[in-house]
Amino acid sequence: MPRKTIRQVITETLAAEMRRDPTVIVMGEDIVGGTGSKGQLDAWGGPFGTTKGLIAEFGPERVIDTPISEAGFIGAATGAALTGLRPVAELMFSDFFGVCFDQIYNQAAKLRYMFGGRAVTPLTIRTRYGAGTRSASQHSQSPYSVFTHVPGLKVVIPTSAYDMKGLLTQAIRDDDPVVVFEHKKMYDVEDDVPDDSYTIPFGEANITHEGDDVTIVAIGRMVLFANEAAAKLEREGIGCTVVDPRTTSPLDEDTIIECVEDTGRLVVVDEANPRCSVATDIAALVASKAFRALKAPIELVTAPHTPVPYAPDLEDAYIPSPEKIAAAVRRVMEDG
Amino acid sequence: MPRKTIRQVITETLAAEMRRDPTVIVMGEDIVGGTGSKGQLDAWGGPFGTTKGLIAEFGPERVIDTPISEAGFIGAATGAALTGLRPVAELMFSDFFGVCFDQIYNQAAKLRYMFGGRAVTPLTIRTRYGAGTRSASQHSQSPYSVFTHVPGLKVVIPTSAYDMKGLLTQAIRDDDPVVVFEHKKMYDVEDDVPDDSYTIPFGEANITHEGDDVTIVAIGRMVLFANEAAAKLEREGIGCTVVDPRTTSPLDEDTIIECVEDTGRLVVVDEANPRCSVATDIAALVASKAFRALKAPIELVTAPHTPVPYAPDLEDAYIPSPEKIAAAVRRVMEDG
Amino acid sequence: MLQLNRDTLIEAYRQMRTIRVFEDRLHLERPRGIIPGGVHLYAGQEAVAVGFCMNLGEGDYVASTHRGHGHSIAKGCDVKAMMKEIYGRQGGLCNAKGGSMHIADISKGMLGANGIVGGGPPLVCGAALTAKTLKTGGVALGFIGDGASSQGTTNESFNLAAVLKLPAVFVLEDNGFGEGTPSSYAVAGNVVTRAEGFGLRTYEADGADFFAVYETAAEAVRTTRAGEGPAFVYVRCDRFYGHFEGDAQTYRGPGELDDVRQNRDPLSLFRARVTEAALLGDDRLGAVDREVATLIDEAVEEATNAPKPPLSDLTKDVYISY
Amino acid sequence: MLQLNRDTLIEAYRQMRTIRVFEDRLHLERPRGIIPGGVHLYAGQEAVAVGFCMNLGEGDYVASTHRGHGHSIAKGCDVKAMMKEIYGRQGGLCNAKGGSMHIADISKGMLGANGIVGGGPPLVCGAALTAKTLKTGGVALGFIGDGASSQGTTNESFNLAAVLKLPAVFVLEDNGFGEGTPSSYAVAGNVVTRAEGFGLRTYEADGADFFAVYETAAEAVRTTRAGEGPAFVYVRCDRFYGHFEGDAQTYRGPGELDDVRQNRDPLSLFRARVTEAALLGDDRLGAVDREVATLIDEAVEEATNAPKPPLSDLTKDVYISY
Ligand SMILES: Cc1ncc(C[n+]2csc(CCOP(=O)(O)OP(=O)(O)O)c2C)c(N)n1
Ligand SMILES: Cc1ncc(C[n+]2csc(CCOP(=O)(O)OP(=O)(O)O)c2C)c(N)n1
Ligand SMILES: [Mg+2]
Ligand SMILES: [Mg+2]
Repeated sequence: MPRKTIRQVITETLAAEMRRDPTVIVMGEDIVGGTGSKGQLDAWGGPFGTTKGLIAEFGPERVIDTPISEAGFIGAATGAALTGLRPVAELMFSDFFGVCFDQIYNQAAKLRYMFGGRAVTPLTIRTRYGAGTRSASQHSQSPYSVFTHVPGLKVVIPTSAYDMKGLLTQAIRDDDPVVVFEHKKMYDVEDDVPDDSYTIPFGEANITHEGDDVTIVAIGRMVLFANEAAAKLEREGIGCTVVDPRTTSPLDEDTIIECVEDTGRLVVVDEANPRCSVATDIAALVASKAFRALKAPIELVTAPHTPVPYAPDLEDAYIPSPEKIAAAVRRVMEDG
Repeated sequence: MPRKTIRQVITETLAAEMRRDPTVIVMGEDIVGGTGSKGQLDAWGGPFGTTKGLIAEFGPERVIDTPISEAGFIGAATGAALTGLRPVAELMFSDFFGVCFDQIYNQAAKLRYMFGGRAVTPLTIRTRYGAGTRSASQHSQSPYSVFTHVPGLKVVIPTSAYDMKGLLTQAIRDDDPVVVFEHKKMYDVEDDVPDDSYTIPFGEANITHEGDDVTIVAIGRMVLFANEAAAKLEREGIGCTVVDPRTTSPLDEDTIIECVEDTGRLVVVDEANPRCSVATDIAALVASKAFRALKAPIELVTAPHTPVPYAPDLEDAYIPSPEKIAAAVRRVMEDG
Repeated sequence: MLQLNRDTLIEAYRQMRTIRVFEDRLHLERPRGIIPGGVHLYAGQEAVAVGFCMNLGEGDYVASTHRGHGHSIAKGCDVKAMMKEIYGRQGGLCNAKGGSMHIADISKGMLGANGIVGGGPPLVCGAALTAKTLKTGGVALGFIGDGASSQGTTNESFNLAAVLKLPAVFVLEDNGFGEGTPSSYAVAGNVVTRAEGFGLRTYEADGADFFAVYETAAEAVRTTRAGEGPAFVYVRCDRFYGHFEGDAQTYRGPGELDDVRQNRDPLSLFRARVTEAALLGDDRLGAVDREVATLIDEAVEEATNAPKPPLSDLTKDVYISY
Repeated sequence: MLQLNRDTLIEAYRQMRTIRVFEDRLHLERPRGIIPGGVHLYAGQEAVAVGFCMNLGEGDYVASTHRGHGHSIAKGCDVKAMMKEIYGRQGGLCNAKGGSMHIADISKGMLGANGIVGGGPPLVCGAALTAKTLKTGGVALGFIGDGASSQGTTNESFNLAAVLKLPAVFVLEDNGFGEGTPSSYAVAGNVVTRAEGFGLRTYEADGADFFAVYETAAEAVRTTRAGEGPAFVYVRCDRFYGHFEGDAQTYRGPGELDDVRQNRDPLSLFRARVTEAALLGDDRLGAVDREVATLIDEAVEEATNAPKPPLSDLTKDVYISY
């Protein structure tokens, strides 16, 4: 099977879905780059090159560079979805949700419900999250808990190229509004990805490591760190099951509960801020639905309650590390 | 001691702080009403009359009707706070945070941190939340978890007139950005309130009912419902301690933990949507820091994962009720 | 005016009259306590909704505001289902989930009232983008209040529509107030100049005069449909009731409201014009009045008696699949 | 031009030169891997920052953009502390918390670069509101990119400033591009017309010409300070480097960049003008060049050698009290 990076797979998936369905369009800021200029078209393909090449195949009617107006164009994508297109809008960084969230959470997410089920909004929003790029407080956040909080949205956080292809394909074909989070530091993650299209259903977690002692539920990039920690702990004789929920809304509660019932211990790892987070959501789920299985307090390994700092050492200290995850696992092992 | 409603106390507190400190200003949409019209000034005093009378005493330079531009005027309040004023901005309904959240979460909340501690942003945002007014999906929400998630913000949810006065006074005098949530159905809540000014420190929970069997942590209007449930359960022989955190950021973790250590059982009540909520936040806190004290699974009583519906019966079913709270308490009693 | 045949005139009158009676009736019913939620009434602005929507077809779209009853009726929403919606009953156009502020019927091209001021214009761009991309020949039209002209989304949408050359028409209904705040205070400068600055083709019309609105609408819609890019129409008009039911309108000057009701009532002006020109007689118009009265009576009656939605509806229609 | 005395001219040149050398140097240093984060360089637009900020005093405010080095230097931020900030070191102007995109010094009236396009204009309104409310006589000035003109916040701020008659000046620096997208594509219509529509007093100046900028700035700031309400200035200018360091600028036409660098360099043009007019000689200017070179050398040297911040800083300064 061919090896592909997450970056490649995104472009490939967008192209495949655009070929398959003429109502699929993509839009965003500089997703082409150079539209209307005297220089080269496709100068950017987005700031991470994920949409590069689409303009050549699909043209400016379906690959649309927008003005810097997230509320305007994400709202337009919503309105287009409501009336027969299947738009994929790119919110360059999820940190920018604050300028356009009304169109996402009060409009796209709620139209179907408010209209009594008589509306369909097949909108996909692709966006980026995550710290580690030395980009400071307004370009490094992971606000997926805010999206997960909102009824009507589906929230997808793929952690491998294989998953990205299956989940992004599902997102585009899905008739509900879906937000796909891409980690800025994971575009070069590479794995085996079939050339043919496939979908991965939402709400099905993936077990990326197996072990009997502790369940680690990790979100996004933290799945990679949790796997690293689990490999290390295995050599120490501690067995970890690492659960990658893949989608936080819907959340695969069953798999999480089953794993905790098997291991009796839970560590949740989330690179977002700690309050009212996906980490607390999963901890609360287990504390209410798998309480009897727990042998030890739940450990949460998260960023601190601070913005993301600029200086590299500070930023590295901000992000949960494999070491911190391993330490938390050891604590729950000692604790019961 | 004089009895006052929450509505009265808000106006009284704003007036008192404006008298005390000439840098305090208030601004928002129709907080006066009729500014620049041929009719009466102060025609509205805000949609709930909470700012009525201020214009007469303090004039249009300090009581400012703004255009319908939440990002613009809340950002302006932030900029004013940064440069020497102490603005109190009113976001008419917290449901509207989606049009202005960037100025709140990326600007006001982070300026001090991003600028290395060399900025002070004494901004207060007053806003409204809560279901029950038959106002449907975009005027009935309780998005305080989103604000609580954000480092740099303080989040205050008063549940009595006495608390409103002390907490709002503290909010205005506080040098950090503070968001005060007022429940639309609680403006007529009345209790004893001294005429003189006082502050209630943030991060100090209030125990509104005492009992040995179960701890109920409730947020906002749910404190009233929890007290109702506790009174009823007392007659059934079940003792409840009701904890009103009063502020969700900072959160009085100690009091919550102590109460759970005393009772061994926890029910969390929150009228917001259930995912990544203040309810899950508190449940996670207890599951990680007071796990050994727990005798039964944590119960969460929240709204469902749906927008707020319009029809009265549906909306009533959406909101947690004293009955649902009591049922949850009985479940944790049976469970361990 | 003379270009409109009698059937069209009757249709225009029927629609304006339907809106008027619908709103007048809600004004009376609201204090009785059976209608659960608040309503923002459109009475006084009828010529705008009808004048524009009569220039639209089935394949065209409208996005509305919190003051959406008039736009909804004019765009062909079922009046009885609207009434049931406002009453929060089964058979409501949105299954009693949305109420007054979220009335919509996508099958009619009515993309919804909107509780968010400025929420609609981006959706208009989207519907116009669909029309352009799928080459349906449709246009999308957004009604915008004077207050909403201050919202960032409105101006973002103007620019976006112009950049993408979308078949979109933005109709700014300046009824003098956003809640209790006059547009003369809250809207600086000149909105028509702004729209020009955003590259929109601009028009103006007097909202009390159905014929002026209709003609301007025809021109704005025609040019937009022909691919000339997005248009903007400024319409000065007046609302007869308060911002919401219960608003005492004390922000109005003495006599202001009487004056408006007497001299700027689009229905009276329409009636006077068509009867003076002997295009329609009081008999034809009176017959419409009676039909409309019956329709609204029945709508209220049926809504009052309709069953409430089952509790199981609470968790329905959040997602298509989850 | 003749109104400016030699000291002022020297000062203008020194500041423009400082910005230029600061940015040129970052362009060289960035690939070496010691600077942790990205930088958006201001080279080419120096006359705008300096022309405006020389018309401001200590009590005046500036809010900037992601491309903030020039504005910061012109508003009096310490160049060495700025360099340390960009290097992420102790002694950084923001204690290494903010980096290039958040450089600020409130004590100098510099309210911050901003990572959010359109984030600044509301803050400008706020600072102007402080000046107005406390009657300080100050003005607040916001730099805005052409791309930022499409953001809702920008237009909301125009209206808000006009409604409240704030002492605010908005300077739109149209450098032809927002990232790789030309303003001729993404900005529909005419931004000066827009600003007029929002009730702002409008001005225009050529950003390559320091003297034109300075005079326009003087007039805009003077009238605003005098209480005539908010102003808007459109400045056409050019950036010499890519949007960020690493941007190959392939969206530019062949020869476009050479042409700009050759014919629209504000420093060369300034130098030519003052030497031709015999106001300053190459000796005076050369002395400034040497002083600036030394300053920037020292700044880089000190930044490179400055210690990293202690890990305890991570959780500091989130709140004043918590
Ligand atoms: C984002 C947002 N801000 C504020 C409100 C509250 N609000 C509802 S209607 C209204 C006034 C709107 O005025 P205008 O656009 O002129 O419409 P009109 O009511 O006159 O039809 C306001 C402020 C809201 N619903 N949404
Ligand atoms: C809200 C928001 N949207 C998008 C971006 C990404 N972005 C950063 S700079 C930029 C271009 C800004 O263009 P312009 O305003 O012309 O400023 P210039 O870079 O030319 O100085 C964009 C799109 C952002 N930082 N914030
Ligand atoms: Mg209005
Ligand atoms: Mg630019």
